[in-house]
Amino acid sequence: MAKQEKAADVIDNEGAHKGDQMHAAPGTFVLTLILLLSFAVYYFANWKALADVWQVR
Amino acid sequence: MESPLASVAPNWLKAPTGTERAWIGLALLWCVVLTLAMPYWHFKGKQNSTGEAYTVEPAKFAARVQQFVESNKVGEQNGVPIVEPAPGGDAYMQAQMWTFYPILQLKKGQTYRIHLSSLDLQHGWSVMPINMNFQILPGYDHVLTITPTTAGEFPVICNEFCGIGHHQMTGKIIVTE
Amino acid sequence: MTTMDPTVEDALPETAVEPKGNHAPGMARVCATTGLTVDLTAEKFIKLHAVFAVVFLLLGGIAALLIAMTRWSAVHLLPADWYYRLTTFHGLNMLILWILFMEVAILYFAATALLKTRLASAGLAWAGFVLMAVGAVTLDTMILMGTSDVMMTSYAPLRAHPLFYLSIIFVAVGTLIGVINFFATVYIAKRDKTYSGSVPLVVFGAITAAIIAVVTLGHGAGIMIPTFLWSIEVLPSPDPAVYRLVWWGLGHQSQQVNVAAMVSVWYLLGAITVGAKVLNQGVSRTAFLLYILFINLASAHHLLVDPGVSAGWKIWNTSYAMYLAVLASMIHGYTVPAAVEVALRKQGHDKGLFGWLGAAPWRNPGFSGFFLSLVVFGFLGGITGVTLGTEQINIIAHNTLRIPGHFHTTVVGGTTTAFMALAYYVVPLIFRREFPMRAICRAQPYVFTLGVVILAVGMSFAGSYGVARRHWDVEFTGATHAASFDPSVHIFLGMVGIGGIIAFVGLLMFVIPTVIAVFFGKKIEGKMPAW
Amino acid sequence: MAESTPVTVHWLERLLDNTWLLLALGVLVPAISYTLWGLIELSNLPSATLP
Repeated sequence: MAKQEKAADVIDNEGAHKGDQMHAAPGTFVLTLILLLSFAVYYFANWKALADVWQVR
Repeated sequence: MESPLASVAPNWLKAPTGTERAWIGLALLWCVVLTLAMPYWHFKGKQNSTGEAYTVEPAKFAARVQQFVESNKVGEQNGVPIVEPAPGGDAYMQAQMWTFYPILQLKKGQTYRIHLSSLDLQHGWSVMPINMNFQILPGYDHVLTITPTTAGEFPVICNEFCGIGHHQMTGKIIVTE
Repeated sequence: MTTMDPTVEDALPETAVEPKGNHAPGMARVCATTGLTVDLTAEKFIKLHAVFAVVFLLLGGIAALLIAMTRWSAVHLLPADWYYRLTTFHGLNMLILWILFMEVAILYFAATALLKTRLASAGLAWAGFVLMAVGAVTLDTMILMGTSDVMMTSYAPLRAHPLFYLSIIFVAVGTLIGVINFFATVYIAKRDKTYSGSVPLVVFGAITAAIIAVVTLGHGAGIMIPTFLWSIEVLPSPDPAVYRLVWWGLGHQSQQVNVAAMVSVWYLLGAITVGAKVLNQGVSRTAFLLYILFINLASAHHLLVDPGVSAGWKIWNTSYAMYLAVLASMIHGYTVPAAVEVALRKQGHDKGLFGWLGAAPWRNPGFSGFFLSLVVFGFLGGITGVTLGTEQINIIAHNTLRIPGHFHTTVVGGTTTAFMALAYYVVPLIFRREFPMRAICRAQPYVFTLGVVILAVGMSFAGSYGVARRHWDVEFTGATHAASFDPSVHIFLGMVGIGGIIAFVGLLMFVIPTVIAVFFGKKIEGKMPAW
Repeated sequence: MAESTPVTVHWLERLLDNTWLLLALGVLVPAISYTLWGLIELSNLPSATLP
């Protein structure tokens, strides 16, 4: 069972080289871009709907 | 990289890199757009909720509504007076369990200062079918400077729970060409 | 499904044979599955709070089904008084009781197990729990007796029975005591040096939730105490505008506690289901900091079309100070799935853009519930929330069904789904009982999410035609002036009904196996069986 | 706070490690921006002139 070593690994590596290697998450990046696009579409569609109602201050 | 369940040795603060950095930049940019949108609309847009309001005693407001009805009444529908305020002038509507009073008759394209208040509980002022919604509180004269841009008959419904007859609380605005 | 269960392979920070930390002898055990040290006192209170939480979830769920069957205009099941009564009941059981009991359990877990410390005070834990439980039971009793049909918001001068307010004060103070116990536990862990360096990210998220909870409960006490005194005719009626302002400091911020707790649970479940690591501590923690500082301003979302507060106040506060809390959510919305992606790619699922997604353990309800929660919260809850909370756009949304359409995707599709996913690990690891009916458990997150999404989309579309929330009759039968909606709203209200049924089935698929597991499940002696 | 961490630690990291300062800030910011500002506006409303 490799658990012991792996756990030890995590602890030993603390401070050694964390954060300095780039992580690659291209799939997530594409997903978040889709989120941003849907966000913008929904948001501006609502401004458009608002512009169609009576004027009020 | 640590597990989110593990404590972390000092000096872990590092600038983001790669796609993470790119995403934070994009998200920040989007937040700037969101931030600018509301002030922009406040000055350039035609639909704003500025919250203009005054404190008012319910009895005094009711008396003012009665005076408004008597001097501007033009008809009656379902036992409720139809009242036509002068274009550009003040109009009053009171909410009370479970009616809106009176019916307002407005002219399309004219601007009115509509005063809303309640004699008892909180109510909602929701104009159908254009779906504009405002809050009415007892003790507060909520002033909406409104310009109807479409003509027709517009039911007003209450959309704030105000007791068991809440779903029967309706009123009306008539907009003439 | 991956054949390996990372719970036992890769995810955990540390393993121990003997309990680690500052526990008295015999007061802690080592979890055979995770290697974490579990404080036995904390464990007892985690169990108590979790069991109560699930009871209130079930009660709120039964009310939800009946409400949905009433809003479905073709069925229109309940009479008006019971519709309003159960809407009050549903809101308080779901948004306050289920969530707060679960959150105290999460706080106790995060502080003790992840910081390897004992719980600060069993006495405080008892006091908090008893206050919460007495308050909750009294609250539900008062509502069902028909004395307090005032909605969750109980907007003054609408008046409920004095015990209604008193029981909410009990729940709030009890929760606050639990939160104080959490902070005391964090304090003694640091004092006793049971961990080194900075607290784990999940604990940091829990601290964020606890800080927001302090703000929330302070506002709750601030408004509920004078309202209670009014109900027994000691004080005059609270000013309705002041009531709304301060009450929403409780009502909205309690849901921000959810957001922080849910994001922490995302990080936690990412770690224990696929071995996800923290990609950048600074980024994730700074995002939590933005929650701490700014997310509470969004209580203003409820006052955007109110009289009294100015446009400046509305714009500044509804934007969470220039949308910095939105930025925080967008950051978590990247870092959480990215951590999953990096972990799965490292395990060899490196094909193309989305090979890792295909290889994710979709049959593990702890993972699928977590990931569905993330997607529904982000794509539906977040987008609608920010849009509806835009000062001017709120004019076409305030108090329509668009509002519950939004928060059913955040609090139900997001938080509740995440907490259910968490339960698929809490029961085997804390209660040490095996889940029965595992096929039903595997399907549960999908069924529940499907139902919630259909329901919420139906609400949102009906609301965009002006259908009011908390409203019994879309036909306005007997009203002075006839009113009606576009006929298409009946289709959308039908979606509310059908989505409600599916979500309720999904709820039962969670509650029944969980209850059976907790009370009759096979005891787990060694490691928990992999999902 | 700084006892176990070297003085060179970035200020943001020290802030993020300081639970009590975070608690204070987390309470103060909404209390001032949302609650106090809102209450001041409500209490300064003029009373209505009803012609």
